Amino acid sequence: MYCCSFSDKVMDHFMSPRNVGVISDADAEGSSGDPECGDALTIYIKVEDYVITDISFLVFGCVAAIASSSMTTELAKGRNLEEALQITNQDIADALDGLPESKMHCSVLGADALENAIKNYYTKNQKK
Amino acid sequence: MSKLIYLDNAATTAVHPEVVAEMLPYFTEFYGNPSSIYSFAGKSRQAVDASRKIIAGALGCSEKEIYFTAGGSESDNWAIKSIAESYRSKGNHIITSKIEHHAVLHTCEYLAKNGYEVTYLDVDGDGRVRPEDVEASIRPETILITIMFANNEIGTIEPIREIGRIAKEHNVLFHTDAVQAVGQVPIDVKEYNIDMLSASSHKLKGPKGIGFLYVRNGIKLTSFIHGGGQERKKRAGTENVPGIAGFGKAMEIALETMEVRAEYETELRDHLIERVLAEIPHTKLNGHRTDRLPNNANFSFEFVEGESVLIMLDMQGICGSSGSACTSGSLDPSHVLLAIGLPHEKAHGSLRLTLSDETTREDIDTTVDALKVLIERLRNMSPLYEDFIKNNSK
Amino acid sequence: MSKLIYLDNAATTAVHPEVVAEMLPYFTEFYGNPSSIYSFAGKSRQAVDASRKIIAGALGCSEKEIYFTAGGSESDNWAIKSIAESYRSKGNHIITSKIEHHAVLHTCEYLAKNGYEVTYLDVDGDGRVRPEDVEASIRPETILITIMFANNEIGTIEPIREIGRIAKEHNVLFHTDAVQAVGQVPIDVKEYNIDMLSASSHKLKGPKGIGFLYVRNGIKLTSFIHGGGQERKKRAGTENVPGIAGFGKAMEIALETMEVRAEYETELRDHLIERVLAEIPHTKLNGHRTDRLPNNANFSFEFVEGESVLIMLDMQGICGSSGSACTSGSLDPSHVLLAIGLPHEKAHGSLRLTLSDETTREDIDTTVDALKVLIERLRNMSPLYEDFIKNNSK
Ligand SMILES: Cc1ncc(COP(=O)(O)O)c(C=O)c1O
Ligand SMILES: Cc1ncc(COP(=O)(O)O)c(C=O)c1O
Ligand code: FES
Ligand code: FES
Repeated sequence: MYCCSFSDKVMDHFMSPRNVGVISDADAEGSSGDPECGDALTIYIKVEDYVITDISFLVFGCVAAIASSSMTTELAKGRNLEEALQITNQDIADALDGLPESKMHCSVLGADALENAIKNYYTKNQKK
Repeated sequence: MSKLIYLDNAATTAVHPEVVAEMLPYFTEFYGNPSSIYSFAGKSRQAVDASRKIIAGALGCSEKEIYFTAGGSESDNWAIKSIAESYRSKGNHIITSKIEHHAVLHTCEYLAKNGYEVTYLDVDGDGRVRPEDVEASIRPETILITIMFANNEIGTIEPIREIGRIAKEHNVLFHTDAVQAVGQVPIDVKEYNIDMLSASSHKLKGPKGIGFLYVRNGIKLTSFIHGGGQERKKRAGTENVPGIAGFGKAMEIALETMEVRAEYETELRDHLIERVLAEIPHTKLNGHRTDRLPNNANFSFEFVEGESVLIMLDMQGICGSSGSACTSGSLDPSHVLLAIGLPHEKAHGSLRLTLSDETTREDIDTTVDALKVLIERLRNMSPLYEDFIKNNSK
Repeated sequence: MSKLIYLDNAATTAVHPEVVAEMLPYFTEFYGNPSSIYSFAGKSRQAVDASRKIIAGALGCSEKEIYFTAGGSESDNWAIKSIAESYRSKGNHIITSKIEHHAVLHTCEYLAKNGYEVTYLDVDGDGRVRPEDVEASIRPETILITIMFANNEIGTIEPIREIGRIAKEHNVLFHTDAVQAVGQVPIDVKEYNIDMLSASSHKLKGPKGIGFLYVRNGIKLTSFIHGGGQERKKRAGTENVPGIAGFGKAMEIALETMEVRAEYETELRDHLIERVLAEIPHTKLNGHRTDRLPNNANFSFEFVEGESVLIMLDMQGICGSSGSACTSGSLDPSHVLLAIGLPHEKAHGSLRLTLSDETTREDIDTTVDALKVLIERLRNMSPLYEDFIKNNSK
């Protein structure tokens, strides 16, 4: 993939990703990807009253993967869980002013990890 | 942006100013077609002859054994397809390695679909083909061994002399893709028993779009491009006169400077390797430590992904590569790195830096300093690194 | 020697100074490999894209339908071999003409040795393929019609529109070698129903060693050079960036100037033809009188031999050709002249003069004056002429 095929927003989120790191007392986490294939993402969330009050991520992956992970956390922050579940990879790509055709799948990583984190939250809290 | 630091000389090189000067007259002044019979065209013909002479001299072969092509890929395709076709009655088996350039591998795969059998040899952890493996794979129906002179990704130089000897003893033809080696290391085709050799001008400060195939006298060569009588009727098409003249000049310069250059680049490369291995933890050098091209360093940084490293370097005006240029943009990890035994996720985190004699020590130090910071940044956001730290602190 | 009078623009052209200027930055400044991912290489990629866009615009096709090659011969070989391979299950019959360039003829001969059947159509006395012959030769197993756009020796323009229509009606693919026509006459591949078209840069003031093949979307194309992913994985090899940039510029200039140039050259050519036919007896114009390339004149002078004419012209600084450049140096009379019905001895006495827009009226007059004298000299020493005079005076 060529650097010039990325939007300024993608490059911005790649060079200065938001919400990087681990939330040590996270209420839930969710992962997606496979290091074998060159990508892996974990998203951590803190939830209060079904609203995502804090969110962070760790990612191993390409430019698009890093930028879309960062954007995923930006989109999800402050949303209630049901709204956050609605976030699609297309939303993520759109928020980044688009991704090159061959990099669209990288944004799926973000949507999947977020969904997994939320589902894990539900499972944990149902059990209680 | 500050000065460009170009560390991707294995992908392509800047054309040497003297090479451009050599080419220029053939565009607008002596533009005649070398096949024309009037004296004006003699200038063009002489340029082609002179270049061929320089190149033959460089390889220790005769001028009649050099055929100009449009580049390394064409040379590889021609060599392999030609032997396959000409020697079909003798056999249908070809021996190659798992770390060849795609120009060789994809040609072999094409032949494999058309009734040929191909053995892809494994390499050792340093990326070297074992001569004994070559010998053991030879069958009565083997018609060609094609093993590259030096690998384009990890820089490892193959045991060409031994393979040449084995090929000769068993009366099998031996082709080598020397695209990365020509102009970098001394090559004598007779001494090494090389029957065919591919080269490409743009890897040694010559122009793009011109290469050659050396074919030992006596080998049955089919023509790859049919048509006019150029290149002794074997490769039709009006000669790329400026390209050929430029390639000759580039070869001349490469030969003259080879020793000094190799020494300079080796020292700089070793400085790069030492600093990176010492200052960036969880890093591995790929390829043989010493039997490697003077200008090649290839690293795997654990827990990070290569494209991100490249783009971050790019943001600082540093040009490197992960895998070979032709395959970047694909998500498959390099076949070369997998062949030397790297697991997938490590293969994904590789970086190739290839120097030239214009590279300065300062360039290298700037690059290492930048790498240290950005690898740390990427690791700090990597779940793989996080896991590793967790597991190690237990 | 006085000023060079170059009248062999069908063999090759001087590169336009603006084309050289366009190429230069890509040798030493923006030398990156277009496949590399860093921003520096973006300049090279843009140059390739821009050139492809100009060329696609010139032909009325999409950019994805243009594949860069190393020249006209490669394009011809690729087109024909690819169709032969891809459509083998449909059939094995190819239709071409007797006056094609050797890049087409020898490729067809190669295929004929490998299980294909080839029909070589006759042409009329002006060198034109008869569309009804094309139609009559189509069989159920016909997979390809390949007829050149304009002939390189005698300049005749073929009835491409009619052939395109016939090919389409019969659902047979149509390739045209337009190496002599591109940049000289308007071509719209969609309007003419052309499925594949070959071109070469050095015939239109671009550099040597670069060409393209247009391939209509939807046609099954095999790759001619296997390897890296360049040219949508169909033609491997690091792109000849300066060559491609130069070709684009040459095409742009050719398009802009086409109308004015054609008018100028046609007038000059007609002046040449008129003077030669009027002032040198026993001379014939070869090729169609009006349906010919604006810059081509081809004469047969009875009782003399072409090589001698050429060398005498050369002594006066005038560059012409007899037969095509690729075959000159061979003693066989041109297959094209034989195909239009010239007897061997007349075919031997042919001269091709091809103009450019730099050619002046003075150049033409100087050439005709020189020709008059030298043809007379050669005739005066020719036994054929002696016989003729004797027989006529009886
Ligand atoms: C009609 C025609 N076809 C093909 C070619 C071959 O082109 P190139 O020499 O660029 O390979 C030529 C020129 O020599 C030609 O005139
Ligand atoms: C080892 C090797 N072989 C072949 C090639 C192909 O050469 P070219 O791009 O000039 O066709 C390359 C360079 O890309 C190479 O490194
Ligand atoms: S995350 Fe796999 S390519 Fe982008
Ligand atoms: S006399 Fe010289 S070629 Fe026939």
